[in-house]
Amino acid sequence: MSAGVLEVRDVQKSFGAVTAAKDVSVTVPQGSVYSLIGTNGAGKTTFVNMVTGYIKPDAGQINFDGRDIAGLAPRQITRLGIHRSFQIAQLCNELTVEENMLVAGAIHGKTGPSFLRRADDGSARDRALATLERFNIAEHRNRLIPELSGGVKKLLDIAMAMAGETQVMLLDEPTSGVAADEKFPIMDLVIEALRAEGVTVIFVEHDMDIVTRYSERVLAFYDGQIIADDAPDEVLSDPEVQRYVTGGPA
Amino acid sequence: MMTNKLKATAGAALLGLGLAGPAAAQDDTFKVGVITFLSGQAAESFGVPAWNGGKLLIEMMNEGGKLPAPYDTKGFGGMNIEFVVVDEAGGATKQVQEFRNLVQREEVDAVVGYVSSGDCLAVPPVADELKAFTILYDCGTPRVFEDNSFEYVFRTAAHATMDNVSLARYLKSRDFDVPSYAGLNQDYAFGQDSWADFTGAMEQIYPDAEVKTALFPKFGAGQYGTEISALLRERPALVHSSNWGGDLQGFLIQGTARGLHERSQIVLAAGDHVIPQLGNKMPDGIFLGARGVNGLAAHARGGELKELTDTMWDAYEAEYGVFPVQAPFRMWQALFGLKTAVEKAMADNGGTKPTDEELAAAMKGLTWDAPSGRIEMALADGHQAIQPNAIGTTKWNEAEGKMELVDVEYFSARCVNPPVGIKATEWLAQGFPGAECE
Amino acid sequence: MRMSVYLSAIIAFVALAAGSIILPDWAMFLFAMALAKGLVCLGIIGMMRGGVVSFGQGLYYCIGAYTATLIANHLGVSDIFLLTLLSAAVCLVVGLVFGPLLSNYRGIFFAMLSLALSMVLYGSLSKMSFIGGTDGLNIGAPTFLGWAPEGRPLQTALYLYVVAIVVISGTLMRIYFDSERGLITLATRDNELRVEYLGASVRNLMTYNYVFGALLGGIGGTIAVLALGHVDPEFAFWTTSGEFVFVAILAGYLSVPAVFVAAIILELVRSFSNLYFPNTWQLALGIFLLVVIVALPNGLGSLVSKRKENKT
Amino acid sequence: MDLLATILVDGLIYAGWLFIVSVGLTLVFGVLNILNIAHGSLYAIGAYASASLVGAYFAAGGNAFPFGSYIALILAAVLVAIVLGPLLERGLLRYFYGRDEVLNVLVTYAVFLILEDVMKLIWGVNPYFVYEPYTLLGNVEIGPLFYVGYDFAVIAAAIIVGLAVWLTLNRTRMGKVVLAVIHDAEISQTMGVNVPRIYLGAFMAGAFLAALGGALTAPMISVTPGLGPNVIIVAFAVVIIGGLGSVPGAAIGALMVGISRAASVHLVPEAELFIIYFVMAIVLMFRPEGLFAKTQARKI
Repeated sequence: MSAGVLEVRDVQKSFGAVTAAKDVSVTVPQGSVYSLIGTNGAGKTTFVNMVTGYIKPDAGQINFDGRDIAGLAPRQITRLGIHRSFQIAQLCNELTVEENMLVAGAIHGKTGPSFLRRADDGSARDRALATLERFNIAEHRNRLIPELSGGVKKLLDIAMAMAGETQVMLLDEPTSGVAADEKFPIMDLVIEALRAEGVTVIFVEHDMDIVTRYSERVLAFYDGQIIADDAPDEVLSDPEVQRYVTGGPA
Repeated sequence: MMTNKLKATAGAALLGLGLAGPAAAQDDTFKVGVITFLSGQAAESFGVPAWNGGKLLIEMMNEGGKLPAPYDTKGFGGMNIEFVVVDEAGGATKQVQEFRNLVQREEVDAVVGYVSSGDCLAVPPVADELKAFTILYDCGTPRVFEDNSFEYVFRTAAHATMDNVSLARYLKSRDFDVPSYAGLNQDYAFGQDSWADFTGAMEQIYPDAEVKTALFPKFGAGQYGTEISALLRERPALVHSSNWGGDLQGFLIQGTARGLHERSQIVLAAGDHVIPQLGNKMPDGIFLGARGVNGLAAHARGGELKELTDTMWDAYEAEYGVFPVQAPFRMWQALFGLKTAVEKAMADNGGTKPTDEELAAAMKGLTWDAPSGRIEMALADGHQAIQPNAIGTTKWNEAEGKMELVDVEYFSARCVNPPVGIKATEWLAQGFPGAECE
Repeated sequence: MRMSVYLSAIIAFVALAAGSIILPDWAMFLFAMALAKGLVCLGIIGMMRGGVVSFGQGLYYCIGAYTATLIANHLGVSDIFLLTLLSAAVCLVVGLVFGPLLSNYRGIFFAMLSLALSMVLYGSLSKMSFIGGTDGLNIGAPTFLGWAPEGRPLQTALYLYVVAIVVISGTLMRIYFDSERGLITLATRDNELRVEYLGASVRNLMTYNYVFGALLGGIGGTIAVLALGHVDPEFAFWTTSGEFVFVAILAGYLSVPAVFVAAIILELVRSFSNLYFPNTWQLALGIFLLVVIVALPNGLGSLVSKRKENKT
Repeated sequence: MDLLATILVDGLIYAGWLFIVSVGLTLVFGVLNILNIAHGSLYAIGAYASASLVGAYFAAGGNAFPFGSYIALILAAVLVAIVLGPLLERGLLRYFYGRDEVLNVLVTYAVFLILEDVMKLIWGVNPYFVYEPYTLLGNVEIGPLFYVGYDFAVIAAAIIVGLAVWLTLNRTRMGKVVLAVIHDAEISQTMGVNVPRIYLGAFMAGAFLAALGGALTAPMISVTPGLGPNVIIVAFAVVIIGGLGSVPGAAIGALMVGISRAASVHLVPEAELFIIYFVMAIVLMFRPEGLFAKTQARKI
């Protein structure tokens, strides 16, 4: 098995009577861009949560780099290079944008976080600033989180996840809560940055325009199962997908 | 990084705020720092009545001529008595701090205080360090002077050992049969020590009596249902308790409602002070002491101290509408002692206000009369008092509507207190060597 | 930047040390006690930065005090440096035992479990009549590397000792708060999930903060008992711990010196209300508390720290 | 009588009283998210109020119908709730909703300090006694032991209180609204629930239950200063053991505390002082949220 491949095999998960994942299997090669579609409750976020350790699957394997990571803690999975963003951006509201970025930088520093080294010493700030600039949000660096627009929050959320060495990035609805005219610019920025580093991308999305434009392959979820796994055009023209997911021909 | 400096300045400003203490007392006044419970559990039983009695006595002394000789002179050797009162509630830590404040900030001439044994252990080393004349007026633990010796600290009341020795002696002298007994004491040092003293005395006087159970409900528990069940089940001939205040009242109310006093003889080491409150709810036939010849036992005693006792008794009853129980008696004996010591020191130094050293020298080994009898600073090299004790039996006087103490037996100080040079626990264990009983 | 921390440490030391000359005896004692208690509160501040508040810091205050007392009374050690070290070591061990356990708890549950632990200690000590039970124990005056002062020199030496410890621990904690781990702790208070998903162990952070709190609590307790000369189980009672929390809230978690200022203010307020309102000092203290909470929701530190506002 | 049965009866009597106090504490926490230290003061005020009211009842010739004193007891608790409930909730606590839990504990600690002295200013330090209601119901003989009938009346009162609270919450419209507020006050507000009124109501109910606990205890103790602090810490243990905000949890917690305390008094009297904290620490170690609290997964 080659490096950087994420392989999900026969994963099951149910919450009481609700089945959130049933026989979910998929192999995501390194450097590819996948999107996940499906109605609310179809199992997309459960998929992301299982891969990133928030939820432990009832059964099945999740292999990354040839190692089963199912059931590991989020921080252990993160340490392996699998990062994620959140539907609702997870930021520290009492800290500034720059400080949020410094937190991410401190955790991913080469020697691990220190008790003595200042969090805001020169080189750390330079690195944080560079990342913020890459995502075009450096101008907001001294503002507190609640003052930011939805789009900036989303970008910061992703930028923080990118602070470490990233091999796989799972984006949970990167454009939800973002103004309509910002969606494409944000996706342009994010996908470009991730591809530039050869990162595998898996994103959850409801907007089919975004799905067709950015993903190489689409996984359609319905009732906890993957009902289609193909290129965007193929999936979106699949009658089953049209019936259960998109609600009509695209 | 200006912040540190800013705060240092703020701190300095605060300093200035707190520094201006009141001026020292004048030469014609004698300032006493008084520490007693004004809040919490011990306020009602000890702190407040003691200070009520103390305030009354200081007023009487300041007026002069209100008391029989030798206490008929004004104030302390002519000096007017002033006082500052501090609440004893809050624990020993707080008391050590307050003690320093009283001595160093308020510049009192003497400190009179402490009901709690913990405070009585914590304060003396500081008193000696500051060379501040201090009277412990109430607390019970023998450890104060048995574990240490102090130059400037005096306790004008006998320690608690005599309370329980007297109870055991009372049982014996009344030929009370004790095949078995049990205890219910508050779960803190005074309760634990009292039980240890009582069992120690009983082992000597009733060597065959069996201990059924020793219960230690939480201090301030209020509800004794479970404990009373345990006592009823065990059926001891005798139930000992050193409880006081609300804990004692609650225990008696709940115990009598369930017939505990009919099944077992109840003996109380310090029970007199609940009589005014409980009235006829206090069952007849309970054996109790007052930690000294205090309250009803003092009133019933008569003898040569009758005039002094009656003067204080009547004044207290007139002022507060209730008769004085043990706490004011102990405050009185402290203040009478202090007056005697001050005047003795002034007689020695030519009539000026005595220093702490002169006071300590005068107090050492002093003997004086108080409503509770003759107080002798006999132990701990003249720093620890011994005093007579009394035990009686409760009896409700229906005609007059008040509780009386009958079959009172008085024990001389040397009968129920250990002699010089032996620790209380050893004295008990060795069978009261050197006890002088009539 | 780091230089300014050292500089303010030196200024703080000089300012506080000046107290040994200008303060009257009673005030110097009051300050020494307040600073010792401030050390305990500094430990709570460390935890507060991570979003939890211990209502049982009396546990370490008490363990520190009893350790010093028992060692002094039974092994004859009176050297203040040695006593502090030994008590701190004991508290370190206990903190390492309970830290990993408590690091799983948040909010009111952390508060209550820490309270329960200190109350178990309180209950146990109250029962141990061979070490004084509820009456507690006395401890003699400390010596300083063989020097055994008395009277004012003793008080001065003790005061300077606590000032030195306060400045050293305050500086170390400031460095820690400003460090990478310090910032991550602050982020944890805000959003634990984010921190876990960045790859840091929140439990590990919490454990460290708890252990630091244990150490500071033990050192505070040791100094307090040496100044007071007496320890009893009340050191572990919940009202003692509650007072520490009060100081921590009064100070806020933004500034280190604010902790010690808050501790001194509380001691002064209590001491004077005790004297001037002996019958209603609790009322006075309660009103003072409410006023502080209403007027300074982020603590005294917010008066001087600009962290809440934009830094441009 | 069998030792086990004695422990059970003693534990039940203690649990009954404790449950009444604790359920009020847990209710206030559930709705207002405030762990109220002043709950103990409300208990003490309830005891004082009932002592005064029952005293007044007998002074006004209540001897003709002594059972009326039970009405006076309950009335005292109602009075405390009506007077202090709005005063504390509207006048103070509402300014702290949504603030840090621990800060709120401190606010109520301040209230506790203030009320301790206020009680002293109103009732002084002398004890109050009202034992008439305690002895009215006679004695009950169980095996070789006497129990006071009143003890069992308190158990009955606890059962009634428990059922009433549970039924109100789960079987009435108002209860459903309260549960909705407990679940999410903000959403309830947008759905037209008068949240402030629910908060006030819940706090008054909590204050009533605290005061009722005190009022029912008053006849068997002497009402003196310092009652509150002893009660609050035990009630805390109960609700922490049972799970904050849970009514059945308060019941189980009270039973566990009552019975383990009784067992300790009869079997190992040395352990009585800390058995409660010990049980609490053990429960928290294995069930961090208490026995009955629901653990909620956070949506991300």
